[in-house]
Amino acid sequence: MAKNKTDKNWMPRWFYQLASPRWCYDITGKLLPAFSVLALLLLLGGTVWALLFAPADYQQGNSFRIIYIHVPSAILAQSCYMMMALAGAIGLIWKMKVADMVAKACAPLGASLALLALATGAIWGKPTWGSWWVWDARLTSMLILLFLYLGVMALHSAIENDTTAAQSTAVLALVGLVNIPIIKYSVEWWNTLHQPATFKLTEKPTMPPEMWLPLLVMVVGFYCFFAVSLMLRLRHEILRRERRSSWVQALVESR
Amino acid sequence: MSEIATNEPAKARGPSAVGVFRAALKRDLLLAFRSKSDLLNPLIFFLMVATLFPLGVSPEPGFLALLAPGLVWVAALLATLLSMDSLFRADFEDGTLEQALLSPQPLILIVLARVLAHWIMTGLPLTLMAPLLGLMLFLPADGMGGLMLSLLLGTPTLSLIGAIGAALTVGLRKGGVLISLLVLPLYIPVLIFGSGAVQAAVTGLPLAGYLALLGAMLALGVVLAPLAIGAALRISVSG
Amino acid sequence: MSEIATNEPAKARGPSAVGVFRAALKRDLLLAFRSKSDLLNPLIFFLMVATLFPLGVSPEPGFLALLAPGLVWVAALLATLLSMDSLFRADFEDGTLEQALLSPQPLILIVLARVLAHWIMTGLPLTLMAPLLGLMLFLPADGMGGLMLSLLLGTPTLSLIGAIGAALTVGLRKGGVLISLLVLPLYIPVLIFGSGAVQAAVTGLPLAGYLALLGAMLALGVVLAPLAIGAALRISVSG
Amino acid sequence: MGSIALSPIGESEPVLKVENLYCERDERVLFDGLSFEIGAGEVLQIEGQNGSGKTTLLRILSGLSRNYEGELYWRGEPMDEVVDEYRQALLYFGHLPGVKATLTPQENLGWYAALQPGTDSASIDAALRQVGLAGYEDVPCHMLSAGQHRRVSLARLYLSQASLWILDEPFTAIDKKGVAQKEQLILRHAAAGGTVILTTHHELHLDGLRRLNLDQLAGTS
Amino acid sequence: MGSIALSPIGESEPVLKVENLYCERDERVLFDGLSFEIGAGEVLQIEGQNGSGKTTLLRILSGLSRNYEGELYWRGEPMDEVVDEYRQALLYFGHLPGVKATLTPQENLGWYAALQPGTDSASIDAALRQVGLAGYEDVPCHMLSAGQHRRVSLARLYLSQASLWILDEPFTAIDKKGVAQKEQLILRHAAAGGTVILTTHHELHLDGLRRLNLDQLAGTS
Amino acid sequence: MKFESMADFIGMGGHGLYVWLAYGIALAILLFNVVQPLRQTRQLLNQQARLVRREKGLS
Ligand code: HEM
Ligand SMILES: Nc1ncnc2c1ncn2[C@@H]1O[C@H](COP(=O)(O)OP(=O)(O)OP(=O)(O)O)[C@@H](O)[C@H]1O
Ligand SMILES: Nc1ncnc2c1ncn2[C@@H]1O[C@H](COP(=O)(O)OP(=O)(O)OP(=O)(O)O)[C@@H](O)[C@H]1O
Ligand SMILES: [Mg+2]
Ligand SMILES: [Mg+2]
Repeated sequence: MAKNKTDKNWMPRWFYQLASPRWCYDITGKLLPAFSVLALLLLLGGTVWALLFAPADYQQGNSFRIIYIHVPSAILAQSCYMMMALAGAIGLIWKMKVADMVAKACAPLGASLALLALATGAIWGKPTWGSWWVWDARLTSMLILLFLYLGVMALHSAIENDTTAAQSTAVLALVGLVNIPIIKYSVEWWNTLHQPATFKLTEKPTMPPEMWLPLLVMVVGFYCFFAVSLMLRLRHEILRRERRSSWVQALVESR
Repeated sequence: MSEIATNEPAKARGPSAVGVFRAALKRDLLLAFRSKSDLLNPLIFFLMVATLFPLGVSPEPGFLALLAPGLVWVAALLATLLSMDSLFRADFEDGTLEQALLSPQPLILIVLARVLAHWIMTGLPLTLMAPLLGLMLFLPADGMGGLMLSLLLGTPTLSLIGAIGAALTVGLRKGGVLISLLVLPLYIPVLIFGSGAVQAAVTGLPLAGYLALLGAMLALGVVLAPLAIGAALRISVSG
Repeated sequence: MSEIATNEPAKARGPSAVGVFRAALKRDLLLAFRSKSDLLNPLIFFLMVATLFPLGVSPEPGFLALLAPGLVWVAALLATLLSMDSLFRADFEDGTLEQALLSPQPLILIVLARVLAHWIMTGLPLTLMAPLLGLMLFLPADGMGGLMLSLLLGTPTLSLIGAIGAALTVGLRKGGVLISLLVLPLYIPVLIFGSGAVQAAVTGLPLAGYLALLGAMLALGVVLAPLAIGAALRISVSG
Repeated sequence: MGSIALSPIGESEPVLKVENLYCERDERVLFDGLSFEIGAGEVLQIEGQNGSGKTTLLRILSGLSRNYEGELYWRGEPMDEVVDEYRQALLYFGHLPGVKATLTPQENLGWYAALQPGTDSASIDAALRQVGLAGYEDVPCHMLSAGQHRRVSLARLYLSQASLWILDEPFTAIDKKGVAQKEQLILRHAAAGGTVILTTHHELHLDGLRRLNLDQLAGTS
Repeated sequence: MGSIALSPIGESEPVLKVENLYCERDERVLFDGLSFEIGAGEVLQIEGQNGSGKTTLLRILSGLSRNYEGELYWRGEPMDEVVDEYRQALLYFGHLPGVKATLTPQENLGWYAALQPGTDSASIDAALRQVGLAGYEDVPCHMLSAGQHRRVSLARLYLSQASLWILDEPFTAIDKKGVAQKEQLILRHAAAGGTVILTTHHELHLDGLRRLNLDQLAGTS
Repeated sequence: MKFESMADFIGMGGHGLYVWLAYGIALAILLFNVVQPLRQTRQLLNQQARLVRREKGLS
């Protein structure tokens, strides 16, 4: 049933290979251990550094240590959306199944990271601002990003046919991508109009290196973790969709 | 009625694009007028909001006046959102959508006509009724102009974005809520700039910036949304 | 699933009333769970209102706290009202309503089960989610108890009254607006006493009186509404 | 076909009696002074071209529509007084299949069994097998083909204990084998003392079928 | 019937060519390696029992469904490259009639004429007369009977200039006279060089009809 | 090392609840993102194996 259209030979070879679920399954199987070890080391090291050795903030005290998960998760949640939309577009244009699967795998991952950013932000807000939630620009736009993810996931689960679901969500993700800068811009503007400037997050505190170095480690660690989780989800999705192909059957029987 | 039947010169192939757009618009408006309630939909919803809030929240003019700019915009947004689910559903269920997709006429035009008809039936009456609502909620008179202008520029964008959600969910058994979830995050910029414009008008600040932004979003929507809607419709029907 | 199939002992005629009620309730809940979005409906609508108002009106906690008691109730009312149109429509369009009307089983029970299922899918989650909404809108903690109690007593009445409107309009091509018109006047007492109870709770006044009134309306509704709904359904289908 | 012969007309006492029925729709008289009766063991086909009023008549007979003048009797009693009994004895199959798209065939029939006391709900799977839906018991009905969808509703014929069947174009979308099978079922039902009133545009292969043509009755055309 | 004979098979160059079509739904393979071609002047009936995949195949041929693998050619060109031409030449009549219930038959056909460039919109009333809806031109379609409702959609056959007709159970709910008339129409269309692909569970009285049975093709059952 | 004692470390200068809550949630969410796909994959493979066994048993 798998038919590789051979008339599009202007595409580089790796593009075809990438388009083959089986090749993808194999290559991710080889990459996974390396990324897992890297992610584990970076996250563990970063956490120890962040909790034990980084200095406390002179104003916020030790609650400042939340930054080491808050900022990486917030950054990741945003880049994950880009990746999802990009993969969706590739799937839509070149009918590449693996890209569809990557896009599908991105959604729950991104949503959980957005949730993490929101949760850590809310927790951080309590000691610093005295309230779990305020209608601040950054917070609101992260909430909206979470809604965008939830929309993509809901649409995916509502459509039974895999191809249709992938195409529909790709359209939605692309529309959302156009909107993300608009949302960010509008929310920030709205906030500066209504909100007293006390809660402003935009100015970068001039941090000493012993504060931002562990942050850098954590961010890189989060990216590695992101790769690991994405590959795990992707592999599951590949197996699910190809479950009746001979190579998966062989894999099942060889267990 | 019979205009629909005759506005297409027999065998003409070349310049029929405008003809199809006009025929589609006429048909959609006719459909809306036939089920008269569609016409009243936003009107009723608007009036409902205007009566329920004083009853449920507080009848005090000062408080309502503070509430009014945002409330009118939220009501407009909800009214549009709630009418969105039925945008393509009836056509999907009786097979007319299939026929439109199989037609050699450009789908974008048909889709654009549908969205325009939707706006004429919801956004436009909303805009025209807004002063009444403003009055009932004690919106200062200075805000009326800003209110109407912002709605005039903002509601078409709402219709366009909403239509994308409607097209994506038309093939599903229950689209109602899903649409809200898909579309709401995209509506928020319109809401913010729209209510911002009214607030600026009330407080006497310049509102040209807001209106320019609303206009820019509308322009972007008119260009991009029909493409997304058309693609989504084909995907939904093919599934 | 197979419970539905087997909960009716073969040939039993006498005590099947309870059996039918249970079977109907199970079927309706199953239908709602199948189209999962129905489950999320009030949740999404509630969250939408809770995010839109701060964005559209004002993010200031003090202002939102004043708004909260009424806003939650208005949102509950609108959520119920908007879900009402579909209560019998799907059954009407696929012929299952016909079959229910032709059954020798008491229609009142089937109808009551349907309303109960509707409440379980909308009113109950609304009630359970109300504290979250209250939190997002900075409702004082004292008001939470009153909010939940008043919603618990008030939302079933909303479902019962709304079902009458749904039954009356089910045969019509477009019922959406008509329902709102028919039902809204009957909803207003519930809204007034409901939001009154919350306001009383916030300000520390006794709220037993409000709750008693809400309870009385509910009792009246449970007794009378099913009769009206059944009669309305027979009329709508026979037309 | 038709190995079982229907009992001859008029032999049995009338089960359903229609007297002087008058109905108009949208200003057009569909039938005026329509009278007939049908007994146990009889099969009556209502004939007529599209729009002649077959569906309208069947909906009146089933008690769904009240848009008529005239009298209906069920086993000699005026219909209004024995509605409950009548509903117990009736199986109505209309243009709309009465099948929920999100439920499975099994669940759909389960609900039907709950509605009709006396229905043997244990035989649902057997009924589904009879209509050729074995293997589809657990598939949501919106995933079925047009004919399969209607077969779910037709399975009620195998389940039901009702004596009077009113069937409005039961063979729509059903393939030839299915139609032949349903014809046998109708014959068996009549042979067992049941009564069937049906409309269809298919050629029926039934012995002893009574026909009532509405085209000749219509006041205007 | 059938005074006009169809042109013999294979004489004309293929209009529509299907190569190696594969389709599965819900884990069941409906057809695999399905190849056939059809030329001008031919009538092809897709046969098969309920659920065998007739509708699925017709929706793929019409371009509505993309759930397949394999190649389609229209007049020798891959379908994807000539979609516009193909749509111009196609009349698709599906399970859903594509008739708006609140519009009148006239308005419904008016919209169809606007969608299909080349359709002669002046002849709408004539087409409605042909399908026996004279006098109903101005009645909202929800007031029509089941058969009349489908006749509104069938009137497109009289209006259209399309050369390829894809008809999915066009005779559902149509009375016998109507079916005979539509059969004549199909023969005439083929004789004039048109092509017809149809499914139906009715017995067809057409000379030179080609048949394709899907039951024999299905991989599993 | 910025902390003098274990209790000091747990207490985080009065912000212990917040810091540990945040890190706890982070751990939970990260673990979830690893465990969930792994479990799904295992379930899928088991299910397929069962299918294969059933088919073999039938034939
Ligand atoms: C629910 C609440 C919160 C949310 C959703 C949130 C969201 C975000 C986002 C989206 C970023 C941007 C990450 C990037 O792209 O660089 C960020 C950065 C940051 N947040 Fe939060 N935040 C929240 C609460 C807080 C609180 C309470 C504080 C501390 C007072 C805080 C301090 C910071 C800091 C210092 C940064 C880094 C600033 C920068 O790199 O630009 N956040 N947050
Ligand atoms: N939306 C759907 N999703 C999944 N499977 C479907 C869907 N629609 C149909 N099927 C399945 O595809 C198969 C073929 O359906 P199709 O509608 O093509 O049959 P058909 O030959 O037209 O039957 P009929 O004579 O009843 O119209 C059926 O077995 C059905 O269960
Ligand atoms: N809802 C309605 N309102 C008004 N008139 C109607 C309505 N439904 C049907 N009619 C009219 O009543 C007449 C009879 O319709 P009916 O549905 O009984 O016909 P039928 O004999 O069942 O036809 P078919 O063979 O097409 O099913 C038709 O002329 C139709 O126009
Ligand atoms: Mg009929
Ligand atoms: Mg079919």
